[in-house]
Amino acid sequence: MPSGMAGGGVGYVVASYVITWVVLGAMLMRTVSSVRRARAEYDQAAKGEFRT
Amino acid sequence: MVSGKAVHFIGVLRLENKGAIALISGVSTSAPLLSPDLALDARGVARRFGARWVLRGVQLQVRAGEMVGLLGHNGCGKSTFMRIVATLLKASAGDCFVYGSDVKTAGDDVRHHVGFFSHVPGLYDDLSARENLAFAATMLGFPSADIDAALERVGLTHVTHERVRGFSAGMQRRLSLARLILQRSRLLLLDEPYNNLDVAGIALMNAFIRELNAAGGAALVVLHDLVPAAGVLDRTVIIRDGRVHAPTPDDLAHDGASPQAITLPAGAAGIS
Amino acid sequence: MFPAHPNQFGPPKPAPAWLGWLAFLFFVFAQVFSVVTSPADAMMGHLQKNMYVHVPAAWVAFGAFGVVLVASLYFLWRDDERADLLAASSAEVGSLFCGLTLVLGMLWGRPTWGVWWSWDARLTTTLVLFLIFVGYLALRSFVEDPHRRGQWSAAVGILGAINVPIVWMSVQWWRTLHQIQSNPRGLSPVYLRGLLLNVAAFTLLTIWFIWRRYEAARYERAAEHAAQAAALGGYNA
Amino acid sequence: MAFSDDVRRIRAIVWKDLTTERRSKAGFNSVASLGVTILVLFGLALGPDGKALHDAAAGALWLAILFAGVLAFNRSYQVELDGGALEALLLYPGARWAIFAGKLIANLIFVTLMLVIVVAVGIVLFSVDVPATWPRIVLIMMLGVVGIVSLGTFYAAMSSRSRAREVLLPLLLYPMLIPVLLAAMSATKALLFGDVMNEAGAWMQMLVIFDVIFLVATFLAFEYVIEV
Repeated sequence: MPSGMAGGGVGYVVASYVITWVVLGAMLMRTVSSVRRARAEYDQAAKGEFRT
Repeated sequence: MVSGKAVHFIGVLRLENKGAIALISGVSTSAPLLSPDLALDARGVARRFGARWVLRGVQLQVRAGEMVGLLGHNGCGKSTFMRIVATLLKASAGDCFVYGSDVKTAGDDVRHHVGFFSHVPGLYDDLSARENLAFAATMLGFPSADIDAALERVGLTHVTHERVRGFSAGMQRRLSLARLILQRSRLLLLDEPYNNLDVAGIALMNAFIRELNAAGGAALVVLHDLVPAAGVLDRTVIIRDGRVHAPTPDDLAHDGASPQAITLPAGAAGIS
Repeated sequence: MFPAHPNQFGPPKPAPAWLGWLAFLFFVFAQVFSVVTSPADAMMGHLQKNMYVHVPAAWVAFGAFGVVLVASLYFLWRDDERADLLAASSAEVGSLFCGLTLVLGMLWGRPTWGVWWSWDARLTTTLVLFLIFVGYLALRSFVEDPHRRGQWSAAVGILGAINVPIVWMSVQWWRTLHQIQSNPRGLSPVYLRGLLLNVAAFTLLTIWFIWRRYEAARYERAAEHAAQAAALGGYNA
Repeated sequence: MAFSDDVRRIRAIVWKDLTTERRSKAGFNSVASLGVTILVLFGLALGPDGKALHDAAAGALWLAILFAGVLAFNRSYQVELDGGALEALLLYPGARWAIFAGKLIANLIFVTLMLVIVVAVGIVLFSVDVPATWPRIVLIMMLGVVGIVSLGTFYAAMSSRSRAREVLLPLLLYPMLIPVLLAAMSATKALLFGDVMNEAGAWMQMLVIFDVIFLVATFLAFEYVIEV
């Protein structure tokens, strides 16, 4: 392995975790909001069905 | 839908390849059992494009030997329905049978029966008239078909070896008709067959349809104008709001045809 | 309900709320536990901790692609639109984790090998997999007709999945024949506990993500079907 | 009986595709010129150093074939889409795989002809010494072309009928072709340098595996992408 790593590389580790958490957090928001939106859309359409 | 009025549920149950048995539940079951005598049997065929429902449950039966005209406004789904029957498009819902073969599951059998005359010519511009027909004959499985006779019949003998690229729209229609003549199908699906045809071409088309009729074939003909089809059709139906209806005299007047041009059997709605 | 068509379905069963909470709490626990308990590695120092996010991300990415494969095959077999929606949801989540894996791999490779990228079999295969996913999702967005979209993307998904082992094999050969640097060494069993915990946490999270994405897709389709039922309502009445 | 019908259909499609292609000469000429142009561009990029050019010859050659080939694949369906010929083609009875086989063979012939031109130009431009093992190179080229054309013909069936066909085909096709390109490039390169590490055989094996798997897969899957 090139270049001594002991002690070094903490920045890279922090970056890995930050990126992971940010990506997963964004996915969480996106997923939850898409379910909510689709659900609302469905409820609307289902109501429409009863009207006819 | 949730109310207690007529709810139709037509499913088809396949029992160990012994053929399809129609299972009909609900009220007013006027639909007949699946019969191979029916050239075309459409049961609740529906099709949507995106959110728009073009067909909303087409019920239409065409018996062998019957010539049926199909009217309707632009965009009412006539061509869509034809394409579904011809296996070019899948229905979003409903079932459709051609001589007892399901268009969904037995497409190849259906294609053996169906001759589709589309409003696009479906020819190769860089092949000559004869080459186009020879290709079609091979693909249809009639490699020894009499191509020259077909060309002569549609009046294209003088351009047999010319490329289709230089043909007028009417000549291309005639060439497509020659291909249909080679095919000799049992169910003709003609999508506005008279477009671009001159008077002689219309006569040619009608003679072909009658000939096929005499041989026991059926036809479904999409029309805007009933006049050219005078004396050819047994009955006419109209697609309105995505469903098939019997046309009112008003409809026929709107479509620019005299009601006398066709015969209207009593109760000529889709369901016979 | 109106039509006798296999692709008619109502709203989905929602993913249980406890599953979401469990997945996230377990994920937080696994991350904290593994970071706190694992000592600095003799060779790699704290860099070793990259493993707790990188390896699980790669694992769930490949797992999600496996789901795409199975769902696509099932769709072509049974023509069940729900399988198509499941494949699409898995592809989305899988491509997310696949991209994450690549970034995390770079963050590991840079301090370890001195380069952001190496044409190592794993990295290259993951990259190709990611590109295939991108193509899959692009195809889905370019095709409107649901049935056509389902069939086309199922074919692309299946062929893409078949290709993964072949890509792996070819890159492996290419690498060994050209004697580029060797694989990163095997991971010490001391860290296995943390790794397994995180793999489990990521898996749980992925299941929940796919489930919710699938749920959203089902609602969208159910809304369309409800509109269909309304449109076809009094047919032949 | 049914099979001989299919063979007849395949022959008809091959004949039809090649005849239309031959008559609109512009098609082949422009695709082949594009292949040559790409080689020239590679020459300029890797530039004037003879050794660098020589080293990169195999890679440049295959990429030129790939980039130019993609145009051929979309073209082969464009003929069908003009004037609705695809509709007519789909309405003929018979197995769908026959359509794929016909298009595949026509594209194979088309790309092989293009390959001959591109290789001839490449030998000149990249000062390649043709080694004594050239029959093996020819074999590898054929194997590589089969891989590229089978997947290209398959994916073009979708992309040519979708929006954004120009971008969709490369986006789908290129990642899939990485193994076949890697194998073909490596084998060609190894043979050009006398195959000192004895690796060409392994790459050839890879090409055969790839070709067999994807020929089977595309034949099976074609039915699903050509209809609807």
